Amino acid sequence: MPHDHGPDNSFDDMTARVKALETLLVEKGLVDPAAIDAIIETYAHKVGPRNGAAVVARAWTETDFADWLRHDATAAIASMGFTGRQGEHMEAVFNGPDVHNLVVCTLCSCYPWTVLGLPPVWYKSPPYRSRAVRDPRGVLAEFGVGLPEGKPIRVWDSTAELRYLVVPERPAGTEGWDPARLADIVTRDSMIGTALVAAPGDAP
Amino acid sequence: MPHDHGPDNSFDDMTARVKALETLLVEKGLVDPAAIDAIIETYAHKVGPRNGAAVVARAWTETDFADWLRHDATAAIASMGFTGRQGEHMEAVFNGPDVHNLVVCTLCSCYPWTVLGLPPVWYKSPPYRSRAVRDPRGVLAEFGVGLPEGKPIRVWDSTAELRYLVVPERPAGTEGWDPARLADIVTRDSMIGTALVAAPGDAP
Amino acid sequence: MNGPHDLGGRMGFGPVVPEPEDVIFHGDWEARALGLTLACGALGHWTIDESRHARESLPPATYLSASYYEIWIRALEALLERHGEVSAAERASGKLEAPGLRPERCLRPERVRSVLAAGGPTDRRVPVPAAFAVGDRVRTRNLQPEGHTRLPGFAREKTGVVEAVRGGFVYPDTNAHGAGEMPCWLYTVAFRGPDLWGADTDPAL
Amino acid sequence: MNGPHDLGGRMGFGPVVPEPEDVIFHGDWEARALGLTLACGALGHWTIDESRHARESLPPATYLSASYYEIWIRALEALLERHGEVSAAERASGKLEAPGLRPERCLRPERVRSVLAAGGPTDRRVPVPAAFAVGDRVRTRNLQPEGHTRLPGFAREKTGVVEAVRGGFVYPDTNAHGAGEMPCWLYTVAFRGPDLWGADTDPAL
Repeated sequence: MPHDHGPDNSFDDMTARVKALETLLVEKGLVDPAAIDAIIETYAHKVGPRNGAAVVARAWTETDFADWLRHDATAAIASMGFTGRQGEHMEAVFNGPDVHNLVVCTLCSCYPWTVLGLPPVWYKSPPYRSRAVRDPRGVLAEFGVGLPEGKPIRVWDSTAELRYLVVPERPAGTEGWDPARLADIVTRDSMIGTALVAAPGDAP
Repeated sequence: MPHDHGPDNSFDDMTARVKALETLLVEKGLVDPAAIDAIIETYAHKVGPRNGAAVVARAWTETDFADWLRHDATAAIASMGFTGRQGEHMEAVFNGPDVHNLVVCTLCSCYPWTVLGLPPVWYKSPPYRSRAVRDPRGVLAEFGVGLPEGKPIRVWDSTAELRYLVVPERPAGTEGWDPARLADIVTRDSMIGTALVAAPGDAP
Repeated sequence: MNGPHDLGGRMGFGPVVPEPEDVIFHGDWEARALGLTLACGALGHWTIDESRHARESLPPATYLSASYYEIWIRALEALLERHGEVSAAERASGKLEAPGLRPERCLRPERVRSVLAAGGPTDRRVPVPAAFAVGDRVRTRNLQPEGHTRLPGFAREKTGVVEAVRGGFVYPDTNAHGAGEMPCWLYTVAFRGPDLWGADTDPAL
Repeated sequence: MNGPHDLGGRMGFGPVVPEPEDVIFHGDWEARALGLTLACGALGHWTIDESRHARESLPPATYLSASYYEIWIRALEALLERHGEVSAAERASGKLEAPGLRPERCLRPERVRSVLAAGGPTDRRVPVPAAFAVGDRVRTRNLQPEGHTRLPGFAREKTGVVEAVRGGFVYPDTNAHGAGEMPCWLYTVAFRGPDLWGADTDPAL
């Protein structure tokens, strides 16, 4: 029987294709493989959503920092050492009783690397990019998130060089927690807006 | 080296896929292979653009018929015996010094089968469907047709169950020709609007 | 629906490739695909509107990489499955698991000529008068249903002029979904190129 | 351009498939693709806007069936070819036909940290005052250029309210085509869901 293809190129095709290109570039002296290793190391182990979780936890525990984050996210986040590529211009959007924020890039894959690392596959894929702006409730349902009926949703489409960090609502039951403990419960998805931060003891 | 794929399924895949479906349908008593043969025979040999060419040639030579065609194309065309599927509701659009008409179906492949037969591949394909409505001059250039600058173009998008037949301009140098001879120079593409009818002696 | 089929004004597909008039099929499977699609239509399970919607509902990457007869066949498989005639399991195994539901409607060769010549007219009586007349300026609505519609995206929320009042016709938006023919007045509306495509557009369009 | 990348509001792509937070790469080639793309960017042949346009200019069927790192690699091949660094013949044969043009700009491992930490800010001074203020109602233009633009199709010719004035920024529409940065005022504009998607839309959007 005929079969349905998935993505056009198989895994092995892409492995060969990328290797061939890297080999040419190295032979031409345009790329240093050790620099590629260093880039990978950076985003595999150093720059990731734990950065953003630290920002959120601090905003939850320090009113002054939260205000700063609200009014100049670029500077407030830079003060914690999180600067650089795809985080040059930051905006923090705060969830609250009256609004839920959701971030998407309909046109490509813009994402706040400095605080969240590399975007997950779904963030860059047509299902999310097409529906987040038109049917955010339906998308949230696929992440297991049900918002109260009629709760306003604001969707931020990252079409300019401004990157958005969602500051989720702090769950009840975390009174007195220190920032490190709070950061542990802040998920990547909650900072994109596709998850809420679960109260301690809730099922994940 | 990795290779670029063309269409998702190769020729052989589709041959197998269609054969498998036909076999199931025949075994279920839902399809008679001889009826399929008869359908193919109809559109391979009986219903095609020579029908439309006969309509155009008659419109060029009989003023009364041209008027009828202009005001009730469905009836005028039916009077010549060309009726049926994908030609139930017809409109004839006449090219002239002040307007060039072009037909497209941006949403699928609607086409006047009764007078033109089955649509060519390009008519059903994304390049034509996407550009005919926005850049008809660019499309015409790819067919080797250059219209005078500023000549108005009307593009007919077949989104309803109304099918359009373009009546091209009769070329100079064909005075006195009988309808059969005229029909011979009327091409399929000229009745879609992607060609002009060449004057006798012009390069095709 | 805002599907892959709504191609008017989209970009990036490259040049049009003309083809000689005498090329009708590219291989026997295309001819069989045509015949199968028409023969199955005669079973009466679906309308032309439902079959169009089945085609535009294919995954966009499939729709845009497939030839049109491949689109037809994939949609035909979906329609036959939806209406209980051929299951996915039967397609996968090639083995019958249930008999056909409507063998009595099987199109016989001797009826092909009359069925094709009759076609399927879609004009209907509408019990209310037409809302617009030739020459009226009208504005299209912002219709973006999940289901079938014949309003192309490029002509949404645009102002044009009624050029002809065609009479009553089946309304595809309902008919495609088994919700009845709901006949409506059909108008031909002419739009100016710059109104559709922006100020930079060829003013002769 | 009205390309395959302009996905906001399109339909037919199926459900979103969530993924755990600790999945970063799906195979080593994705990691190498990331590194190669960033390392080649350091050669300075193109701007981020040009690279985005190279991605959205892939054939639509390819764009919609490829994973995002595959999109990156295909666009990177196109950019390297356009700027004379790696030809299609070299990619096909795997054999060098010419030396690299800018080996002196090759990104060295010791510079990776500082280059990534510095990023590429795109705020610029604009010599004219802002045309709009917070709270102004504005209407977007009907921009459908063949080239790059960051106005999504769904927000074209729509009315919204200026929510923030961000300052001057590089204008991608020119910068993507080597036509200069032409800094412009950047605004955040809020649109209501029903204004974008039609009257049937969730009014809380």
